[in-house]
Amino acid sequence: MTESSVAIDHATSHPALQHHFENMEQQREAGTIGMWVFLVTEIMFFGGMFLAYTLYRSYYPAAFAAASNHLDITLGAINTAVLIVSSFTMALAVYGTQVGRTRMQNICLFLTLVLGLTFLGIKAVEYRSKYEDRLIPGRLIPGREFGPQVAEANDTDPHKLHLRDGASVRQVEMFYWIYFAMTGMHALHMVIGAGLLTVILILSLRGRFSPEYHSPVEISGLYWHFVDIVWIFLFPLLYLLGRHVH
Amino acid sequence: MSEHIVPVKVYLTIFLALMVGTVVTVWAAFFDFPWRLNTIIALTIASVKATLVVLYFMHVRYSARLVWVIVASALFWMGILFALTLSDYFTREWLPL
Amino acid sequence: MEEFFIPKPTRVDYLKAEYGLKSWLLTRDHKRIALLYLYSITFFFLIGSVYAMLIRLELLTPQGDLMQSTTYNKTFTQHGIIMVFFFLIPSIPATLGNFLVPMMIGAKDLAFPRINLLSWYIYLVGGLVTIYALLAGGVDTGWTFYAPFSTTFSNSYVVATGLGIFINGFSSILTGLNFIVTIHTMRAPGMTWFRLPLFIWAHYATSLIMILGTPVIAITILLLAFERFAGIGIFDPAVGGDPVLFQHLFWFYSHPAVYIMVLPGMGVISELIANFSRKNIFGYGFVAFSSLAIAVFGFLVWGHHLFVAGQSIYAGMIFSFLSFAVAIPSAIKVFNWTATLYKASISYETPMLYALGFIGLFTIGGMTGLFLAALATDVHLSDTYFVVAHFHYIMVGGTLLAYLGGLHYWWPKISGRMYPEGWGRFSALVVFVGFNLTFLPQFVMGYMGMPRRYHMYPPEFQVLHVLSTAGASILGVGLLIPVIYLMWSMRYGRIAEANPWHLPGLEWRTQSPPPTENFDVTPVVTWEAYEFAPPEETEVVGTFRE
Amino acid sequence: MQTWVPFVPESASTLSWKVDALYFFLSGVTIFFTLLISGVLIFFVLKYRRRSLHEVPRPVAGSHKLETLWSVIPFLIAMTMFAWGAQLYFEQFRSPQNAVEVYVVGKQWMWKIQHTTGQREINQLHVPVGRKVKLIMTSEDVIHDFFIPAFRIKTDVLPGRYTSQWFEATKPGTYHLFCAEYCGMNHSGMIGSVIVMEPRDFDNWLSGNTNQQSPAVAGQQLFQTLGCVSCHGAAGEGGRGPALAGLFGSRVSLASGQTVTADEGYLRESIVNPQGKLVTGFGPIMPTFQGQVTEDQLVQLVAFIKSLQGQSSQPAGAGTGAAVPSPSMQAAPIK
Repeated sequence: MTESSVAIDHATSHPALQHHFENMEQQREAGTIGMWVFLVTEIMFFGGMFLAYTLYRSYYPAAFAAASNHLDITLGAINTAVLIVSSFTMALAVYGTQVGRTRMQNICLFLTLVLGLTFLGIKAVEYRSKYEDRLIPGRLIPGREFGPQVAEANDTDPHKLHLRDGASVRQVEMFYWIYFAMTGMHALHMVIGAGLLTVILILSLRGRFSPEYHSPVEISGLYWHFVDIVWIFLFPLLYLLGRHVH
Repeated sequence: MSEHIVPVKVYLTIFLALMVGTVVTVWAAFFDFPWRLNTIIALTIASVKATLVVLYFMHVRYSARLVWVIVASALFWMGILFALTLSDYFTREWLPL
Repeated sequence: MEEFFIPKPTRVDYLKAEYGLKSWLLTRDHKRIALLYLYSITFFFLIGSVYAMLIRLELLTPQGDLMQSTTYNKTFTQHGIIMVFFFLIPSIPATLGNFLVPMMIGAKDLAFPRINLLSWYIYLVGGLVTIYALLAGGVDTGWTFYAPFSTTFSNSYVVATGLGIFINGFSSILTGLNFIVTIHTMRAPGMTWFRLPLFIWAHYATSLIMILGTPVIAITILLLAFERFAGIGIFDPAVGGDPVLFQHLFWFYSHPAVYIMVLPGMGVISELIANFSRKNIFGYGFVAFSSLAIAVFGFLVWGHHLFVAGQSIYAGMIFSFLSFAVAIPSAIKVFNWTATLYKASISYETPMLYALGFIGLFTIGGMTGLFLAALATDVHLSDTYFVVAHFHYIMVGGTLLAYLGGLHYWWPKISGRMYPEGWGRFSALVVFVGFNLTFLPQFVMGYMGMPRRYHMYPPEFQVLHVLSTAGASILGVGLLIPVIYLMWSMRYGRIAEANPWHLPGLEWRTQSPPPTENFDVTPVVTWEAYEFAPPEETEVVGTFRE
Repeated sequence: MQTWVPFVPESASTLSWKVDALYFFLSGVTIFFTLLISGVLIFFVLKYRRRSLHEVPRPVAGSHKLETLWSVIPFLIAMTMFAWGAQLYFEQFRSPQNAVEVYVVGKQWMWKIQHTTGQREINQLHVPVGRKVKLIMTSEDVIHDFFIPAFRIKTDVLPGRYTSQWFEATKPGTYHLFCAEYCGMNHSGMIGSVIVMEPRDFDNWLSGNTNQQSPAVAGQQLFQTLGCVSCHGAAGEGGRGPALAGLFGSRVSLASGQTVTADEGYLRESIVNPQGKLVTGFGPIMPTFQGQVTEDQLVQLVAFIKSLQGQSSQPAGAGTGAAVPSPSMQAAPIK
């Protein structure tokens, strides 16, 4: 008896309602809170690295400034802008789903994905130049250990490391390790985000979402914005601080 | 709990503010400010940008109290991690060997 | 008893809902996942116990005559890693918590059933990677992985083990996330926060620690692994790093992790004390909030592991102060449990014996923690057997006893069968005696100056070590008995009623074992937690009364 | 073993009985509360056992008065323990003036010990009774821990920096020395003995083997060969780099605006990471010596710089070991 009545309950509701939820509202709330709780773990995850950064920057200020100045500020700034635009389009995609403007929703999701991939592309270009300057720390790349050329006093070769204030190559390596750990972890999150967006985009093109059922888009948006926020902090910490001593 | 729909105009304003913030922070980085102002300026701008994203793009401004609590607790625990760890590093010199 | 309930399960229970291996490996039912966890953590517990026995056997004599130093070092390391990460942390939350959190709040399942299953698979992968590391050659860094020994000097499988622990961390995070969302959004109508059983409060607090602490150990282990295989790093002073930073990051998680292990145990004990004395918990609100207080304060005290590690002595004083503060909520719990028994109606079934044992041992475990929170005594005691004894009183005397108590208590609900009561009481007694004999001597030898992690030791400690080994043998027997009779009772035990203990909690208002969806209709809660009415008046949500 | 107390190790330093006192207090409180809780528990369990199947006791809501009582009392007890422990801890870690100094270098799996006279020993530490002894410790590889149970002291010995601890032995005898931080394969073999001698015997022992160079003298030679003289001056009078004479123990103002005390840790850090704590008025021109000098050599350099006290800045009576003026050490026979 009761079995069928439960079934009827669910039959009258939205097809996307999972069996163990009472209604769509509960399901949406669970999803949103779930994502927020997950973002808390992400914040703590990056927190450990931010702490290490803070500590070693105060230990080795000269080396961190020198190493930071070796990063490409133009590419870094462009990437920041790219991510901000992608966050904007993501917000619009959520808006589009909320109000039922499917075309806007699909286009914005697509743009977000493209911008995300652009970010990763630019990041790859940056990594490549670090590889060429032998700035990948330690034995991370087998056969190509950390070993940048150190510039002499009047040498302006941008591929060489311009050590000043007695900073040592060892300390620069520490900066690059933190740089690669943080940006690498961030890039990994971007890759996961891009994967997530691809799935959402496909579902969206199949017309799976509507103003009544849009929480997957919203939740993916939360994740995407979070990854953006991490970069908003990484950019000044890694690229900008110490720039003025040049 | 009916959900709040943020108008496009708000998104656009926030987006422009974020872009302006980015330009300002890059521009400010090349000036040699006294003391540690460079760091403070960069981090303040970054925090403002992050707050805007959280409040508007992530809808926290319009969300249930629980979401506020979750966001606040994340910041609080980050604060614990930093404050107590640094309390060690910043007081090590106080007592000579 | 016959006049009480006539159990006539009318619906297929979750064990018989589907058959075949696939129905288990792809299940999304929180109860089945709890059983999957139960089997896997028992497996890891047995591995960890074998290591424990090897340690105790080696320490019978002062010379290292049973094994080589390297082997001994690997043995205690692997004992710690397996027991901490693969038994204690998931023990109560992933089995009893998984099974009961939805049932106790009147939900059909956890909020994210698929993520729940995923968390078990992640646990399994993490466990297999770790077992691979153990088989390939083992790891000898101590479960604490202190740098730079682990990053640069150890010649064992640090990266593989670290990877296993890293993977396993996500299982813990996902479980915590699932609990928090479930408790927030899935409570049945009428189930207000202050009607929640204290088991739920404890699990909520535990989940907070899981999601806030675990990511930090994850990134720390990851950095450690990179440091080791790529020769770069932030922990080894040889490359300009600071080894104390590793200890800060490690204990930021690993101290709260102690509360991940013991808080759910406290939740179980609150249930047992209330239910076997048929009385509401004295000071419910205080016990509930003390769980949250422990979760929050637990994050403020990690520096007490670093009092002699080269940490600033001023930071040491801050951490010492905060460590004493965290003792208060634990004390509140103990006092309230004791007060609950006043003018109660107490019965002495096996779970209650475990609960009473827990209170005694946890009191000793907690109070000896004060010796280590007090700065001056910690200088002498840290890294001695006193520490070993102290945390075993919390982990074994606390968590393991609570786990066993809870397992017996909910066994009729989980398996639909009763365990043999006589054997249960007997083994509870054996465990209690064996445990105390194992670890009381260790307090003594700790103060006498016996350092931990010593393969060979000065002969004056031998008497105490022999006592400890004798106790461990008794403890081993005491733990083996339940494993045997619980497995036996799954098939041959007496069929359990829906509510064999005559209790008001929601999990007892449905049949044993429960159907897949737990309740036929979503229950509407109109009673407070632990509201004992005469048995006949207990309203039933399940269908077995037809 | 005159004052033997069961379950308590031998007590042989000025601090050890103070730690024992706190330990006894803590044990008393623990035993009291354990007995109290178990007693009440057993009493209730027996008295209020279930007498009939349908018995339902009257619910009790709880009591704010009681809750306050059993929160406040434990809190007060805990704060007493905290204050007591903290005060004693401070005493344990505040190095005394005029102590005999001993340099300890840990490595897998041995303790290398050097006295300021140049006497070296391994896994043994000879000290005089009744004099304060300060250990300045570092490690060549992993973290170790220098633990002397009879003195109730223990401190980690870290690679890459100095830690210190002190004691004043009260009883001649031989005591255990343990490594108390797990350090790898032969951790349990990294043990030794502390031999406490009467001052006269100790002085004899110290002068027994005199063909070794004192660390300060060895440090002076290193100071020349490493080229430190070109900036800091042959006698540490300074130049392009800060003056070193009279530096030890003084307050140094840093370019960052902070002020630090020039202790052994500061001297060591300034050699391996010169930019970490730049002195006001000096450019960041000094290269790092990390990896170029061993821990033993660092000890020698530090000992040399410490010996440069006052204007005349000669390593006190070149060749003797009385590098640091300490009343007890001056009594030691000079070669």
